Amino acid sequence: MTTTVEEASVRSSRDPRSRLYSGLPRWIYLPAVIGGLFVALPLVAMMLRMDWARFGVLIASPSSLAALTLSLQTSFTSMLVCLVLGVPMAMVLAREQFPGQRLVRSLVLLPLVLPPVVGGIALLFTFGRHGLAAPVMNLFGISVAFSTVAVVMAQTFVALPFLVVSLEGTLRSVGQRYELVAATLGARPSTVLRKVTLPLVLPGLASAAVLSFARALGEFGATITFAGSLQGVTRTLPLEIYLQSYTDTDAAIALSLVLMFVAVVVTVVTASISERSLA
Amino acid sequence: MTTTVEEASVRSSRDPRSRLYSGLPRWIYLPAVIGGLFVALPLVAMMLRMDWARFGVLIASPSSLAALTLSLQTSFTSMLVCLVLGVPMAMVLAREQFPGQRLVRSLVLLPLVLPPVVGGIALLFTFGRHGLAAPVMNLFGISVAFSTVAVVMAQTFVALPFLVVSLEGTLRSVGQRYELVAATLGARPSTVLRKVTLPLVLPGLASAAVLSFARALGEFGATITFAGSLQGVTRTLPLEIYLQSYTDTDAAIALSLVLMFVAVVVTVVTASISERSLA
Amino acid sequence: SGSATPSQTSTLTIYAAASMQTTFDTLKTTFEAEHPGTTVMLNYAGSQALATQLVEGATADVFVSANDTQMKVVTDAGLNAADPRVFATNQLQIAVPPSNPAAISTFADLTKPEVKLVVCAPAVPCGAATVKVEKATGVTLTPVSEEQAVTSVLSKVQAGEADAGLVYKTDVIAAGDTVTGIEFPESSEAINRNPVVLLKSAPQGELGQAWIDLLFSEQGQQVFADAGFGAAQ
Amino acid sequence: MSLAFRAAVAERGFDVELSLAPGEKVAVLGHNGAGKSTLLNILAGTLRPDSGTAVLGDRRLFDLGPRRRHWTLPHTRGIALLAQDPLLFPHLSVLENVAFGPRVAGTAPKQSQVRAEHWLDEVGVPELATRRPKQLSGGQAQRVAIARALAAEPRLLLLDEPMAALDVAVAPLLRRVLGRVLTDQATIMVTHDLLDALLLADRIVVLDQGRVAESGPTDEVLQHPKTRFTARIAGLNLIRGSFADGTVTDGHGLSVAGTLRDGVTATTGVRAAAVFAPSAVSIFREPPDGSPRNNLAVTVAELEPRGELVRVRADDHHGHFLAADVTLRSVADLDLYPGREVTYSVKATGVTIYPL
Amino acid sequence: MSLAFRAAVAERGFDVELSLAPGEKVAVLGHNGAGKSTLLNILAGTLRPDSGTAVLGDRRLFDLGPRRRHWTLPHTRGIALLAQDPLLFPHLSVLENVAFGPRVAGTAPKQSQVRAEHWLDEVGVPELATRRPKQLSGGQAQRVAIARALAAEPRLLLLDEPMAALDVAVAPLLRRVLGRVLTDQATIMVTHDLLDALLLADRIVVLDQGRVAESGPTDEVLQHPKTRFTARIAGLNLIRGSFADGTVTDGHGLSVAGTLRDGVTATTGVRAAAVFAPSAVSIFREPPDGSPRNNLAVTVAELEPRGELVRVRADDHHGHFLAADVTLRSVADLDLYPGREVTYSVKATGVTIYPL
Ligand SMILES: Nc1ncnc2c1ncn2[C@@H]1O[C@H](COP(=O)(O)OP(=O)(O)OP(=O)(O)O)[C@@H](O)[C@H]1O
Ligand SMILES: Nc1ncnc2c1ncn2[C@@H]1O[C@H](COP(=O)(O)OP(=O)(O)OP(=O)(O)O)[C@@H](O)[C@H]1O
Ligand SMILES: [Mg+2]
Ligand SMILES: [Mg+2]
Repeated sequence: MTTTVEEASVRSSRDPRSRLYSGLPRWIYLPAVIGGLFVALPLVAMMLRMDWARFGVLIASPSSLAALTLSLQTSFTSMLVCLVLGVPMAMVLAREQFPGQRLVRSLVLLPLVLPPVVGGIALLFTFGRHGLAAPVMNLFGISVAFSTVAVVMAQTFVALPFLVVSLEGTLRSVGQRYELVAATLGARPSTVLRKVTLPLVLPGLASAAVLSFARALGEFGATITFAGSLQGVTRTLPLEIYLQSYTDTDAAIALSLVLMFVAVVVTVVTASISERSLA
Repeated sequence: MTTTVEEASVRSSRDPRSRLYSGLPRWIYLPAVIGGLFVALPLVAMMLRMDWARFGVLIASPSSLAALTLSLQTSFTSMLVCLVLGVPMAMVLAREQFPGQRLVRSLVLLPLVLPPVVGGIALLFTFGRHGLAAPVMNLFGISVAFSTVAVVMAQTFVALPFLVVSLEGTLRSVGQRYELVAATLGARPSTVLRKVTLPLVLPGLASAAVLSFARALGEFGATITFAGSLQGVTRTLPLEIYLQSYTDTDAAIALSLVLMFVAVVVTVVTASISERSLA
Repeated sequence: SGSATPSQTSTLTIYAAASMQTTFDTLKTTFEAEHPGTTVMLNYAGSQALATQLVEGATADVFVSANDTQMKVVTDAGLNAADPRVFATNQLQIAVPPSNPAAISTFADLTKPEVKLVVCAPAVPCGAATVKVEKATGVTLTPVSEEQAVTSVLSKVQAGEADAGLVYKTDVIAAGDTVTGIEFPESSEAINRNPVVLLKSAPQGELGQAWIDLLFSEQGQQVFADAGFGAAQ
Repeated sequence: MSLAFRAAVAERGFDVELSLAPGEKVAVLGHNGAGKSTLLNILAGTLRPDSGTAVLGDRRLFDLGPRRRHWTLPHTRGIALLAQDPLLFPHLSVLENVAFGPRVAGTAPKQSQVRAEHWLDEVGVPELATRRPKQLSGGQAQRVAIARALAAEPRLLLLDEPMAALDVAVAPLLRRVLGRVLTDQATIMVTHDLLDALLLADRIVVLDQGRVAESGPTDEVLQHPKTRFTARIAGLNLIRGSFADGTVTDGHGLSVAGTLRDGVTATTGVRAAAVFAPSAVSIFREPPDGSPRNNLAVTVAELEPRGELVRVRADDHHGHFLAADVTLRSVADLDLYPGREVTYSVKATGVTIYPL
Repeated sequence: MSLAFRAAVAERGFDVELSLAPGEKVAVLGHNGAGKSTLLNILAGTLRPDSGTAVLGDRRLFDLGPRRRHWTLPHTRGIALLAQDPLLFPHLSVLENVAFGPRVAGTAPKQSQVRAEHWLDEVGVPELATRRPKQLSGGQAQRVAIARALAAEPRLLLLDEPMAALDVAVAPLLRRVLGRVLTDQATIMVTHDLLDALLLADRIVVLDQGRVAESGPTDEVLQHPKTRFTARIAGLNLIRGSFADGTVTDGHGLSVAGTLRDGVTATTGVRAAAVFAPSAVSIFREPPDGSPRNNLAVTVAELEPRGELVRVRADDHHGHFLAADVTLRSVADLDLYPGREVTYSVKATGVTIYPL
């Protein structure tokens, strides 16, 4: 009797989509579920700890609202800056071959692994009043430290790699064939970029942008170090959460949940949009 | 005379590899280089600020060495845990279709965008002494608070999404065809996994593992919140850097450079290995 | 120029240690009422982060540190317009969860082996104070964690993760009923001083001085006393 | 190893019933999308049908239906599947690839290697043992894939167009290898190629739109197809109708005169098929005045070059598309193009008639 | 628009010289890897050769060499390239795809649309204008791609196997469309298909291993190939040697008797080619005793099915691989397989001889 093996394997057959053989050993679901719980449980725990009766009051305080507004504004701006700088970077990395390309790519990745506080210090060393770029910036009378611009810079610094890495992958997998056809039809490179390349990678571009938006939204360490924490100017939601945690843990949790909620909504919505347009 | 356009376009022709038309408009290099500088300059600034004469002394202090050792140990362990949990998660996400898959995937991504401090709070709420999982953990007499285990958990929490996301992509692009062939040759699912799937995705697996290692290495916020900070037990390199920055900025910079160096070496080496084995 | 001319709007920028948040938010309201047209911008962060920012060229009128060490960083850089003055002091307290599971009542209780104690790392002000107390009393503490910030100590006590933590009295009061504070006489061995200074490059020097004056006024001192601070020196 | 098979996949409009005698080799023919690969995948266990049963030898492969949920996993079936792409494991050497089946079946390393060497020898490439798959040409890789499938000692071997991706120069050699090594191997081979069927299969099954259109011994099906679809696959023109006086007349009044197949007789009114090869057709611009008894007015529909010949398909306005083979030169001389009206002329001796 | 072209790519062993008279349509033939696509890509500007020059009409396309670095970008050349895959922009409608060329050239939207509609009409699919590319069949998509290329009004149109990916049923229709729309269009078309060359091209260029192997008017090249390579592409057997007494004898002593091509004369000792079609060859197991003057002992090398016929290639032990076409049935009856010794028999009247 081989019934045991066979019966077990048909378990998932109630789902009509699973008519194709997945070939996964059954034990693999154990670590997969443990891993899933390990990530999901903490989020559940936070929700359970929340005093939902006070939720509305907590997130509606003037300082919370100011932080939320600032966060959405700066994250959105950072996303735009990431697009402006990151799309060309991804295109050059994906379409050109040059010596040291691998090193450049791994340098671009570095902010992913740098503790954000160190990133903030590095930004101060560069764009601060006595920083590396100070002579140039003074020449033009630009001073960014401790302004909303500094917040955007800090967020861009940590979010840019997300955009570049994921967009480069998309560009490579889409390939260059349509671009070549457009060129032989007489389209100059800028036209090809605008009318062919960008429309083609739109779904990938959207999800890369969202990833960078979400990362900017959660940015804390680099912001507090480089931009400081002034209500309405540089105090974004993560900084507000940090400050609130001194006095009112509930408020901090409430704001964290808001942050998570925004992140999940944005990623799920974009994922479903880009899946649809790929289908 | 159309010489201007033509001459300019041949500029890069000295590189023999660039005989294929890349089709990039020339202006695109401007934002790309600005973006690259934006990421690279802060790193350069940090190096310039470094008092290299003291470098050796600074990174060789007992507390620095203890932190470095601990960081390497815990990051390596976290990488292993990420592999054990993340490979199955990636396989299930890549090979199975189930309702709510998109939501699960975006939940797994959440630690990417959550401020790590919030992640640390969430971990406390879950695995802390009075956390959600406490009843179960007490039953087995497990207590993780203030231990090296807690560091590994915090690092795993933030690093796991990196591994899952990038490995899922690799698994999807490799496809299932070899696995099906192996099954029709009589290999049971576990054998297929061990002898076919894993060897096939090895380059992708390696770079996913490295990414999670690097992310674990840089982890700060969740560690300090969930695990605390005790020399030799829970005080990893980023925590030591933060602490040093109170008293000795030079030491903090020196340690940051060490951290960056480890991250760059690990990523570049893995990238070149996996490129070679793909070629 | 700014403060004397009520018709103009002006902004006073204060870099203040995060531990000042509650008191300064109260004083901000008072100050803005007394100086119509003036907005007080409060940049709260760790004293050390603020000091770094100032040294790296940030522009502010007043710097308020949680301790002398970080004030020294600023004065050593020559950024001060006058000598710093201490407007409030602070003392350590033992913070325990409301249920006080380890039944702590004295400083010596903290050395009991089953007590999970968290303190601040010696590099941060509250940790330095802790070391001073240890030295003075000859008691050696064996904490399970030396945190980087007061908040980290508090959040671990609040979560019940630690049985006791050593933090400032003001932090205990700010945390409300989520922790219980236990005074101990040995804390007088390490009084922490909160200095304030007007900065040389202050765009609003007069307003800044007015803020400093407010800190030392009777009204200001009452606010600090309510929050658990000791009097100015 | 006999096979009894019935399965339906509603989504793909697939519903096939099939049975094989022990050791029989079957060629499955059919248009693109006819369901050939679907059939093989269901047998191999990589696709689960909505309903059906299959028994191979003494073992039930699946039994699915209302309340019946018996389904065995691919690796327990003893059925190997080899497709167009050899899919050699790129991380293993050729020898390790061939030894894969024995190894995962638990055979000792040494013995597995011996068996792998034996099969590499059988397919004629013993010298490739130490190579990596990417160092092989397409034909070499496909031979190794055959060796690998056979080394697993499958009870049933499934071949899905094993030669479709190969150079025309390599296919004949591989066909010969298959002819030799498959002697005692129960096999189902999907092919688009008549020659495969003719040389390698005992039986032909023709699928059309997910159904079995025709099935029988190879020679019989190819020489005397019963459906127009099969005739087209066999490269023949077929007209079905009722027999009368050496002529088959279809429902639209189209008559074709021919000669009765050797050894058969037909009575007037019986259903019969008239079959003729494209090479038996001559094309004229105007109806000719000569001996051929069959002159059909047709409209050229398409021209398909085949080497030096061009196959002309034309609509006879009675629902048939009739093929004729002419030389490249004639296409130019007759100025043939789709839409042109011409006459197909076939001698009665070129038409075979047999009852259905 | 005349073209003068010379380019070399060392890495690919490519070194080709080519010139075209104004308005000429050229078919480029050659084996896989012969360099056909390389030629087109250099012309289109997507690949830069190591050295070479090209002038199209009055414009220099490139001039590369020691110290010479003149290179124009693809979009400035007025050369459109259409490959096997139609590559319609998936985010644009059919009409927008066709209007792409005029639009990027600066034509007004309204006018571009009119021009796009005109070309959709020309290729016979005006009704598809509003569709998305993924709603098209392969043949429809390829027609739209042709319309798109022509709407760009290229000075030179490059076609890289435009019909290779199409169903056999669709190719003839597309060939007809091309025949109509390319009337006044300078074109270079890569093809594997003799019929394309015959119907669409004025001239044939045969590439072999990155070099021009032969070039000339279509009929001349196909009927009287000068190289064995071209003969094989034209589907003919070719033996070169010296002429004597109605016979061509090659360097190894192989003699083939034949008839001189109409209107040519040959003197003894002149270099000549003897050409015969595979269909002129009969195969025997034993040397026959009959009228055919040429009986060649050969060893079967490979069998390649082509419809009902099988092309047999055999080694004559004098360095030639000679093709013969026989029926499927004969393959089985004669038991032909690679390695078998047989005799090829060709009547002298089936062999054409002409001086080289
Ligand atoms: N993965 C799939 N999902 C849904 N339908 C499919 C899938 N694969 C094939 N089909 C459909 O099932 C039917 C049979 O396809 P199948 O691949 O079995 O045909 P085939 O005879 O092998 O064709 P070919 O000669 O092109 O290989 C076709 O209508 C096809 O469109
Ligand atoms: N991207 C490339 N890099 C290097 N060599 C290449 C590349 N593409 C083709 N080649 C080589 O250049 C030579 C000519 O290739 P090309 O693609 O031009 O041949 P082709 O005549 O178009 O063949 P096919 O009929 O297969 O399309 C071949 O030897 C090929 O291996
Ligand atoms: Mg198929
Ligand atoms: Mg090609």
